[in-house]
Amino acid sequence: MTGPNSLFGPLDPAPDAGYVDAPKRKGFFTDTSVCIGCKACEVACKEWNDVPENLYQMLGTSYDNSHSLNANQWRHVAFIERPGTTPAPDQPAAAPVDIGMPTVGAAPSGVPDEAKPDFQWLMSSDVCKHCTHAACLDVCPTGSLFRSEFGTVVVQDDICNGCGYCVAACPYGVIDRRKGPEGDSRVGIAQKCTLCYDRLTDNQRPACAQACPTESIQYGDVDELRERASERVATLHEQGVMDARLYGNDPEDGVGGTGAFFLLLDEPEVYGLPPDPVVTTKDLPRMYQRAGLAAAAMLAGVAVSFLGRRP
Amino acid sequence: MTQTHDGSPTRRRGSRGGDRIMVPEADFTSYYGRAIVKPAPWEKDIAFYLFTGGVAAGSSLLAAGADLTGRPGLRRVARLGSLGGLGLSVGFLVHDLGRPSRFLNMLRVAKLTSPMSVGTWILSLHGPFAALASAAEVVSMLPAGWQRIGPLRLVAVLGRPAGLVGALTATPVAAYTAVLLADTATPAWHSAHEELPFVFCGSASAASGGLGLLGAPVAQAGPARAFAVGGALVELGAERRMERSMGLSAETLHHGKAGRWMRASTLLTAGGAIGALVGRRSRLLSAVSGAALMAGSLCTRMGVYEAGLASARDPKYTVVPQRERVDRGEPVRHRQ
Amino acid sequence: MAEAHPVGFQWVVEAKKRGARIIHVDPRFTRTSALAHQHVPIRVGSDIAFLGGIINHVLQNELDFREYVVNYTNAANIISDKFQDVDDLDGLFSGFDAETRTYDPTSWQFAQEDQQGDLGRAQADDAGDTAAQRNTASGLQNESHGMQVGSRPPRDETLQHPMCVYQVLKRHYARYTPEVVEQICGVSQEDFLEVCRAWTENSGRERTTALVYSVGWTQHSVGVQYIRAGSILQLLTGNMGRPGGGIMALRGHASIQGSTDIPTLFNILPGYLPMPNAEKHQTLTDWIDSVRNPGSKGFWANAGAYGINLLKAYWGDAATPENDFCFDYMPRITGDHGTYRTVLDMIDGKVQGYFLLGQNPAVGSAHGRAQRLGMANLDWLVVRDLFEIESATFWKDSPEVATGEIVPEECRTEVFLFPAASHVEKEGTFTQTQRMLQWREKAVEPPGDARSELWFFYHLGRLVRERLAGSDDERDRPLLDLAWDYPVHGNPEEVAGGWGEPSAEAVLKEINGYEVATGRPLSGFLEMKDDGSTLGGCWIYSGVYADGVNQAARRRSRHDQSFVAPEWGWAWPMNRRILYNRASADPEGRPWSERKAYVWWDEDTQEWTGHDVPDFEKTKPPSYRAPEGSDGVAAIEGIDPFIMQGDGKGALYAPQGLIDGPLPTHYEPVESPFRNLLHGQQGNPTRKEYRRADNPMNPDPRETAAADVFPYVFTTSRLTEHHTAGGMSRYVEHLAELQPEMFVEVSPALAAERGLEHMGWCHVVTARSAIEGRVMVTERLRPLRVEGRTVHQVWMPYHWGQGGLVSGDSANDLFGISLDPNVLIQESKVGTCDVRPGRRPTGPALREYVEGYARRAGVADGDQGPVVTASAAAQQESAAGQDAAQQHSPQQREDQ
Amino acid sequence: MTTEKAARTKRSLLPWPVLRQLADGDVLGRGRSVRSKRTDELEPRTATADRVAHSVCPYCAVGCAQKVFVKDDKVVQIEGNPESPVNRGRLCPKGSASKNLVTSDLRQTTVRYRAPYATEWTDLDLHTAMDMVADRVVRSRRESWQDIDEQGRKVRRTMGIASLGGATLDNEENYLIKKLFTAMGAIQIENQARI
Repeated sequence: MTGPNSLFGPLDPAPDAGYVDAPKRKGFFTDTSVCIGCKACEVACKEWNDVPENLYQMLGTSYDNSHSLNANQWRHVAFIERPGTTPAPDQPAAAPVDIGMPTVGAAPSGVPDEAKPDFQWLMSSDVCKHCTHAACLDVCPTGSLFRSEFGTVVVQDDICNGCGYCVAACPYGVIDRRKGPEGDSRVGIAQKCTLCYDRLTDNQRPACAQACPTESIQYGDVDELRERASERVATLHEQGVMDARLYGNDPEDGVGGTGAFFLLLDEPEVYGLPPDPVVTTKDLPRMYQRAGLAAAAMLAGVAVSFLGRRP
Repeated sequence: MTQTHDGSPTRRRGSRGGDRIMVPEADFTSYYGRAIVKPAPWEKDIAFYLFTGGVAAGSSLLAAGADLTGRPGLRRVARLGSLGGLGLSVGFLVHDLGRPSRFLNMLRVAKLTSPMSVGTWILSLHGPFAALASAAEVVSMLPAGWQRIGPLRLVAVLGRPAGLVGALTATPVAAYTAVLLADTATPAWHSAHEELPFVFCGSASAASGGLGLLGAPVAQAGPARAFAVGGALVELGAERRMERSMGLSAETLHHGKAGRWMRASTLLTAGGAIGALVGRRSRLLSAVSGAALMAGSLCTRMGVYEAGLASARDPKYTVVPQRERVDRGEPVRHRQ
Repeated sequence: MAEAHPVGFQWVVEAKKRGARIIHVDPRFTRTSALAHQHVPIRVGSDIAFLGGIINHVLQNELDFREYVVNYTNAANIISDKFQDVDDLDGLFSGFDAETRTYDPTSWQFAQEDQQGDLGRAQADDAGDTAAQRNTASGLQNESHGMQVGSRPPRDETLQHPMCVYQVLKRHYARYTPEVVEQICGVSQEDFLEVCRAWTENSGRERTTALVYSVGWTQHSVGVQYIRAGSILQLLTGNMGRPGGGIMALRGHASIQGSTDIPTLFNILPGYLPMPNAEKHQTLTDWIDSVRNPGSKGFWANAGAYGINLLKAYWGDAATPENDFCFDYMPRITGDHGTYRTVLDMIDGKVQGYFLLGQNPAVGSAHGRAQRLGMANLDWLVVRDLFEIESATFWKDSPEVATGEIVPEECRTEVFLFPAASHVEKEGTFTQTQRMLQWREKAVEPPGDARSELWFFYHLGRLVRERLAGSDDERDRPLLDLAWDYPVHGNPEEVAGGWGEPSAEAVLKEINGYEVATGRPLSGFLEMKDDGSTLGGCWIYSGVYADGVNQAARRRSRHDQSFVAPEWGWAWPMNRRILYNRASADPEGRPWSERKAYVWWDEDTQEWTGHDVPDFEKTKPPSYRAPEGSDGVAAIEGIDPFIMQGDGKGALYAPQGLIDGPLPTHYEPVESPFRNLLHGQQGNPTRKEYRRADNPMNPDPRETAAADVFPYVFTTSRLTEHHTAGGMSRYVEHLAELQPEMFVEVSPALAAERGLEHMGWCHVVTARSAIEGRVMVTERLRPLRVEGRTVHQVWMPYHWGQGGLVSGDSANDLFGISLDPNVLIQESKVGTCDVRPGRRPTGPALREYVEGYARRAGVADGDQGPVVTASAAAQQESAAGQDAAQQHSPQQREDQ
Repeated sequence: MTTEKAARTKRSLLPWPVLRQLADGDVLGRGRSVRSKRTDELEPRTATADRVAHSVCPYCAVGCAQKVFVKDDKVVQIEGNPESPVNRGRLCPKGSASKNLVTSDLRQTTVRYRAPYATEWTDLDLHTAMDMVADRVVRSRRESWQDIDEQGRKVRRTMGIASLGGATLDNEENYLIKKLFTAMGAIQIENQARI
């Protein structure tokens, strides 16, 4: 049932969307500290969901040739080649050189060959966050995007009319309208990860989590995953990996916490994630209020324009 | 800016000071400069719709006023403007869908959280009445003999009440489009949510008033002139305010395509308003001013539209404000 | 491992989560390095120096697992005092014949207790013609025979005797200090010692260390010795035959293990029986004895049964004791008939027909140009594949068509491209990399005219036999007498028309073996008889159909069985999951430690038991000692875990079986910008070379200033997103898009040196070809300091060709043909090259460009300079160690 | 999910979602009320498949177990088998692309033939092609037969026919290949294992 936190704040989304006795909320915990960038998730997703090819173009951005999450890419593995975070004391931080990549393509850094910085190759499989407060769902004018009983956010291909509103609403840039290939049955409609809704109805795991060789993508009850994630961060901190942090796990955050959350080894924006996303509908009451005021002013304006004038 | 970051997630954390007011341009990190939020997939149609919808709404108001105050010339222009605006609006809206044949799916649900759904219902309410009023105007233009044909006569009779209902539902049509844009993750739109309704309502008033100036006899155009000038002032004023509250993404209103549109908008709107004021005796000057105001309104819509897209394409506008919040220790959290 | 075997890597990640330390030694920073605790960049081709350094660290600090080493390895064996090591002979071992570039291994042998006698019969047999062994890839005793040394060499279990293996080993590796490792490998001493520490601290009673290599290790002119070096280290640290230990080859094709077990290789027959050799195996007895090795310990003693069961499986009723089970029907090999020799023969017009079975040598084999020119000079070519691969279309769109070397209108090769059935469209077994057979069920019918190889070869055999029916030519007897009667099934129409699908299960049953009279499947190779009453096509697979049950089809859930999971599939031999697992218990048969318990002797039941099937006679107690004069199985003592070895011991030192020496020693790759720091002998002196103008190798660095023509080192490997030559990935949308273009990875420093722009084009040049790709400038590649100067390494994936959804130049075109002498595998993981910005020339200009390089480097005529570069004195002294009586058969010069 | 529970999660039968929004406790139209009939009836292909074949991944040699789901004699899904002790249900990108591999439109399904000196392919009937290959094998074998080698040793073989391949083939297939070639006297039979 709709409640005080329906637009912002901690919430169990399935009951909010009218489900009675819904199963526990399901989600992903993507632990990027064990991601090997194999892209099995990308392929398994495409195979299961009949997602067509995205683009055949080498991008030169390390091993990422999938570019981003989009209508033809429901999982996207980011690759970041990161030089040591602590440059040698006598070396100023290398000035960024624009050759298209973070370090790939950087000009000779002046660091002597013998000095081996703590180079890192970060990989992370990004996916729809299945937000607690999902802007895409809320702005959808057809009810195509809906909250499933598992608390996930799913597009109904048979309903969507391709208005594209969800695309602009998503604070993570996940959902997109499919542009091609020609002849594909879902061209023109919004597409994104469904958390394999059909598989979930049969107690199967989403295709990406099923395939992931290293359990970087873990599927399960969000409550339990959140606990597991906190433990994992604690373990990594004990091991001295102080960069480890969780992203999207806080039900108090701008989107009420995400159903798919992450353990990252750097700031979110390094991975192409917004550092502090807020669901746009949080401000919706205020927007309506301002619009009402403006509308009233306009009405008043027209009245004033006519008043006191003789034809 | 965009070139600097095209494909290069630069990291200059070390240089970030705590007391800066503006973030130096290069001082943020991204993933190869790729966009975080996606630009709305809407074509220019949607900007045109913002304009035609505004014209339709404002015209509907003017038409009702003219009808009530006995300004048939103004009424005619306004009612036809309303009809034309509506027709074009629906056309643009449908055309911009990925699946135009599924347009009616909009009426499947009524979602308060979706400005598009709300707008659809508003339009669904406003449209028939405004259209009916316009139809009455068309009937009045027919040869007298025809006007006596039963159904047409009914239309003519219903013209005024329909026009009044249409007028009452018109301002939401003009205002909701601001919420439509603001209720997105597009930085330049969302950050403008306080003032954008005023900009859009002002713009709609200026454009519809401009249409009145353009089409109505000078003698009957007074209210349109007042409405247009008032709208133009509100628009210009609200736009300045809006830029202040938008923060970083305000710069998208000054760069590139959006910058050109916005500069044109200011010139045309201000010029149109001045022209409207000084040319109150001149049919020609009134018409030119009216056209300028309409053009200015269109430019505003184009400018806001382009600024939004530009702000979505450059991750800076998404990252920097959020990063600053976080670094200030003020991330958005619900805690009550 | 994360790159090419991501799913296997889950176990590494799991180990890491449980506290294992992961070290990745690789020329470049890969996906594996990304998850490792430590990445150690190394110069390509210097692995023996690196491993030798660790061995030295172990020996100098006495960090070996002494009880294991003394009891289970040949550390205590005493070597003949005629043996001279590389340090004495400038990089050669004793017994070198510069003429044939091979060794006479007589002086390498273990000393004899009976000083009167000559070498044991077994040894004499094996100290044979190594030049011939090199040609027939039989030096290793046909892949897995183990050393056929006499069963009881003299030993000094105190390990103090100066000629005991332990001491010889210690002297051999004494020069491999951390400083030398740093100089040769470009690995800092700090990094190197870190690896040494990790390895040794994690080995012993309580812990084991696993060595995992991918088969790029085999693609070196010293490939076998790489793996030998790993074996020595794992034996010294007591990691063999124990859980969590061992050496695992991560093989790259679904059944590449199976295709050596049941080989389609020229030199062996199923079960690693040697292909009969015209020189050595004129009679059945010769053949059997060469495997059986009378006088040696171990299970090869039953080779007679294995061989006769195979002959019986081949020729059925026609094979009788009277006709030596049709042994005479076997064709004989006489030399090198390997794939590279054959391709050169094709160029020379000596081969008429060629079958390519799910193989794409136009992209996947070294020296692609030679491959394609060879194919263009055949009478007919049959390609069987899922897609229209490059090897099927060389006549119309290969790079040689562009250069004008192949003109379609002038190319006579007739090409048949048969569509093949995929893995879900046929049933059968794959043998995965841990020797486990897994049965696949057929899911659907193959599309259109696609058929299995089983169908193709069964019917090809049928048609050929039909054409020869009635022939009274003796040469046709082997075909006409062939047991070629397999039940068929499938589509009833096809079956009725005589084109049914043969039953893979029936073939598997034949492979397993059965009693001829009753048809009862054998339960294992111990049931094989040498009298013709049983038959079986592959003795090591015997048991896979035990009790008439397809054991490879077992799929008991991992949740319902032990961690060893013995009831999932079937592993040869006899479903043992860890080979030589007797070594997981101490000499008394007790587990080395509680946490590493695996197989042990149960005093109560008086038998071996544990988590796995014991790789030992079940009831032979640890205390068993062989009676004097025994051999074969009876000679295996209770403390001899390595039951396939002639002395039952793990071979730290290999007196036989290796063409290039009893101990791994560092040689530079055939193409290297560096001189061998350790010896005058630059490269492997015994490597197999084909010196001809169409196979030029880049120059020896000592030869001329021309070495500067190819200043960089390059290597190749796989990307996760693609599969080998791309035949199963470049044609698949969901894979092709993930890595859509050929690229070349270079360090920022090299990019600066050569003016390469990230994502711009560059081309890489060798004396064979020039290929182009996009430049990927990345710090994942780092220049190394080697022998006091900086060396740049270039890396390329090798998945592209002109076909498929995504195309590009093939990295294998860059390599020449130069082979490991033991197994005839090419050196295709290291070479020298030049890298230049921009695209390569096209058309005939490409050949001119490449030939210009070859001319400048002085190798245009195919002569790279001498192979043997050890000092003349050393050569002389080494040769003096030869057995004067040893006669070598003349060899073709060009064929060495 | 039990039927009863399904009834509670699925939509009510009111004909218009707007009405359901009010009736289903989903005023904002987020979940239960806006589901389509198709959504309610959705089932995974893995559940509707006619049969499942147990298979093994055809790419590398790790030996990952696969389940091949078949519907109407077409492969509709291939995924890892969670019961396998080798891969525990997991697959790499290549293994995950297996369905794409076997159902690809690019696969050859007819025999293609390139005559000597031809510049294009032509199609051949499968059985004709088999006959032609058999003819060539017989001919090449005869023409390049050696009873003895140049040193007079008995070799009884042909050096005119070579073969390469088999590392992705089944053991049974390799067995027949080696058996037939050996009986034929063809010895240049090689494999990826040498490469």
